[in-house]
Amino acid sequence: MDLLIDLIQLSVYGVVLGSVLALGAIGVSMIFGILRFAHFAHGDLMTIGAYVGLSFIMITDAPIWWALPAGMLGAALTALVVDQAVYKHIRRTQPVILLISSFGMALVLRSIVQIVWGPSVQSYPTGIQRPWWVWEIAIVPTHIWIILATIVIVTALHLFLTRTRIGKAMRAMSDNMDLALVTGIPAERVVMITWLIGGALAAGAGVLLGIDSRLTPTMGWNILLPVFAAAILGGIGRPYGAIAGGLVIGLAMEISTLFLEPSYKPAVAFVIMVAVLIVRPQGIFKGAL
Amino acid sequence: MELAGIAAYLVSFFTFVGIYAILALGLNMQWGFSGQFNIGVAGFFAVGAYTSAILTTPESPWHLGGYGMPFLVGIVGAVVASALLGLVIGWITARLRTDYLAIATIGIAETLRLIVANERWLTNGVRGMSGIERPYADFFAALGLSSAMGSLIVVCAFLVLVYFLVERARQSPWGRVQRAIRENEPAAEASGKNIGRFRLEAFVVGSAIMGLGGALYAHYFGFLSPEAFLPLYGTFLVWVMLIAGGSGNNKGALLGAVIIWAIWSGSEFLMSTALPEALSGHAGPLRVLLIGVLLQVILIKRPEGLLPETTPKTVPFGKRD
Amino acid sequence: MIRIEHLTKSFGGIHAVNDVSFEVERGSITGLIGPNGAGKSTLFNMVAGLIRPDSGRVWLEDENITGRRPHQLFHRGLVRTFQIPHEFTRMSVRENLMVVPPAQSGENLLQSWLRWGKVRREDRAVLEKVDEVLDFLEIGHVADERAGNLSGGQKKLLDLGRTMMTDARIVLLDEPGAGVNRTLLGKISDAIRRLNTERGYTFCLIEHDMDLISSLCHPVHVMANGMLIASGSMDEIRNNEEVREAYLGGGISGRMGASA
Amino acid sequence: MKLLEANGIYGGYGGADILKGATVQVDQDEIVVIVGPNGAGKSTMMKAVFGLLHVRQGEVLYKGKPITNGKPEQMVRLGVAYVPQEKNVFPSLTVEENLEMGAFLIRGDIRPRKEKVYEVFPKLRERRKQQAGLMSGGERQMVAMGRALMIDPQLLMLDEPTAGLSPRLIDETFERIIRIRDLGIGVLMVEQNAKQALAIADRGYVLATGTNRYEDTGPNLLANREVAEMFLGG
Repeated sequence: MDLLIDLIQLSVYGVVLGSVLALGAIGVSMIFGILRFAHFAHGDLMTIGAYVGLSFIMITDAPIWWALPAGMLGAALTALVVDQAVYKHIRRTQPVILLISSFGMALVLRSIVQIVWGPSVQSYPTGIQRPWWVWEIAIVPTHIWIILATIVIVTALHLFLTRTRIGKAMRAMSDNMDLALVTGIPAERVVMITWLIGGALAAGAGVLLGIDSRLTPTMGWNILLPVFAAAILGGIGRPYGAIAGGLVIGLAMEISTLFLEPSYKPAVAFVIMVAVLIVRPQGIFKGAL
Repeated sequence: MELAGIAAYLVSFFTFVGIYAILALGLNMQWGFSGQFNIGVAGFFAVGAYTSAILTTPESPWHLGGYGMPFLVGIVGAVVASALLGLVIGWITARLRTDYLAIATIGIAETLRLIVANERWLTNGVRGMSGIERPYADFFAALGLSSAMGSLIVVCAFLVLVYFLVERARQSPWGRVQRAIRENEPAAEASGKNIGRFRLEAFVVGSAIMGLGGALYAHYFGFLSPEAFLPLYGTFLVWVMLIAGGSGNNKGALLGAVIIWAIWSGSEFLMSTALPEALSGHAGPLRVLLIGVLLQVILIKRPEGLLPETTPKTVPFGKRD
Repeated sequence: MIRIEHLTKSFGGIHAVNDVSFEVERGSITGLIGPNGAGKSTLFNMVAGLIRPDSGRVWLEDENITGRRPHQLFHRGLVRTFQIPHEFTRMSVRENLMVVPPAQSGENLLQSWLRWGKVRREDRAVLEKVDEVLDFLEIGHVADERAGNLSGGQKKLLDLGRTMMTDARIVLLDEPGAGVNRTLLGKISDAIRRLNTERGYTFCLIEHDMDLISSLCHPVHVMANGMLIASGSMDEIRNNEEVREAYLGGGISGRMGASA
Repeated sequence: MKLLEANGIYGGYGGADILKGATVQVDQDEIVVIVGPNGAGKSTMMKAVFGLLHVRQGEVLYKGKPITNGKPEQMVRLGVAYVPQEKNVFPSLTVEENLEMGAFLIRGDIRPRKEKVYEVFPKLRERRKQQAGLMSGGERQMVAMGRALMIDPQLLMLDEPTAGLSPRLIDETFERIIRIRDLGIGVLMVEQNAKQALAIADRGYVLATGTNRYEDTGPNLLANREVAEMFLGG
């Protein structure tokens, strides 16, 4: 009985973590779909988003949830600047050069975070969280809000991709870059918008993660591996798969704490990812942008 | 600074350069020759370092050990352990495309770091392993040399050996096949080459060399903790060295190690003296920023590095007109 | 020498190759022609071990080689070239050829480290062979050039040169004349003929250039819609009404499948 | 003034030139077909005209204005639409979305344009919510041509529009191309089904090894014994 309660309790945590991972993985997947490389600085974009959001509510004294749009804007602009300053110039070379560059960019972003906000641990003023008890399961209000925020962001993204001209153009580019070019779709503009959205989603993940736990300069890097695992599980380049991937990885990571040290959570994500790569190098879920 | 201080600094400087040059040569084997993307260098580095440390240290209540093996056994153990790790990873990732290999290697490196940090029975966790000796110190003392100087000589000796092996590998038919596979896989396969075998060999040998670098580091530094194997030190600097120097070119790997380590350690000195007070607390991140930006500049302006890859002198006699 | 038996391959329900059988005789230059999408390349790729057939067999002498990987076929004496030349881009022309010879002891890393003298001796022998091949193909003047900088026709010659670096005597040529100018085309077809008559090579080639086919190949097999529709000498083929229809289009139904 | 002129074009994919002085001209209201053996440079010529390939020498004129080595986007703005040979639809997008992508550069209401395409291809209206990737080859070809028509082009360039289609669908496709021409659109296409294509063509070019060999009206080329020989050599 206790085990069952533990399991349900951990599942709740798993869905919360999975929401955060999904937001990150969608961005990774979208960037891969259009630019064809694994973006290693994605975790650090999350970190930037979390800190910008925190600064915004600290400075303006706004309610905590205002951190979400503020952080998303900050990270979206950061991603755009990084792309225009660096990635743009090496986009025509091999994708692997972009991979190396983004690995370096991860460290650049992290050191900027350390310089601007300092190395110490910070946290969002969530106040005292009094959990609601459902049966013997504790449900913390912020967790509900995190899941709701994720649903809102994902729905907005879905509407953007399926209803707007530019969203459809993004899907078209990820389908077939050459055809998009001869159709007259302005590739550079679509790439810029991809970075804005990818950055915003990363920040969404970062702020929610920051609200759920604490902020450190390495928070994004530490969660990058599970994010990649979620993106690969969902079939990299396929954002809707990334949502499912995020939930599976999130649940697996939390439930693993029943029998493993919690610090091994990222390793659990990694093991699942390797298993997926061995069995199905294309990822598990089928779908498309 | 006094002369003796400068001399001591230079000894330590070149010892680090030597260790990093060994790592860069190992990476060159994997990336430069064979085109395999490993950003988990820190993992192989760590396995080598801890293996040698555990094999050679006297008994300690804090971690596995007490075998008290000789130095060379530690080195061999480190090489074998990291080669085995390379074998397993290379075998798993053989069929994967570059991006997945990158993610998988960083995953294994981070997982190893978690193990090192958490399995205290094995490594004493974050408190680290201390008291790793320089078993060659007595020998050099007998020659009237300091143990630091001894470390430099030992590291240089291994560096010469590694350079010799890697450069010969590059010039050999084996290296030729590696480059052929990197350039055009279907054509290499149509030329009868077993691509899987060659790939794996380059990955394993590269991993073994990284393990050797780890072991030398352990004995020189005398203390190991998970901190040393953060991706920044263990992987990122090595990559910047190879890219800056010129991947595919072993001399480039050496040159990159010297230049980047000079910038890296020089920036520490510079920032400790020249930084305005308001920023003095940020010297660490500023240095990382500097190297990170440097990498971007190299990738944009000179992606083939300072010394681009050259064609090995395959012609021992000149029949050409 | 090569016997193809009832090879069949479908992609997404469409028969790219449909029950094709024929034989490549020892010492022949066998041509394979047909309109785009006839299934020639698919057939080729099945023989060369890049695509697994749905059914049917490929025999080399008396050995069943169906589904063998290209590097395994190589060691049984069967090599191929590519429609688009596959050079080792950033390696010199000379190195491109030096890669090929099998069983170089220096391909073993330990041998390279420990027995450098032997490795170098072998390399010298390989080099002599390389120079001979370069002379034969008359591309010695670009020996130190990066292969990526060669013209399309020179790359085709280099591709042919790679097959000459082996002991293989059966060569599959995928459109040796595609995108090559007249002068070089003459050189290529000359090289093929000389390899055939002077050195006993057996060739099977796909080609669209009818001049090349009619001057070199006997017999010629014609494919359309994934099926073999005619075989014989070039003259017989030329007077075959079905072939004429297939090439000019219109008459043949269900012209579907993978493009050539 | 010709709608499109590409005169004495030299170019290729790096390395040696594939096109060696080829020339193609198209008027309004005419179907122009390029035929010739494989490797003759037919598709290469289309790409060179559309700015997908570097033209090393020669000039491309649109309504008398030079557009040599223009960007594809620029060509679309001028009213030139191009349908590549393979992979010419966005598979994960619906039919309707594919059409909308065709009109990406058009400001304002695109519904009348969609209606116009649905009139030419009524089947697409029925299938407008279907993913293009799940459609048959013939239907995909309709989507691709419909997508190109969305810019209301004055010139439509088709690279082997009947490749991989069954004879019945080939006939249908050619009929549709005639209807498109009758809308006042110039059509330039490359075809392997030379006989049928020449039969509907107003003019035709025979290309071989990157240069023009023959140029005449479609029926005349069809009747030309030498042209027929070219496909079988000799």
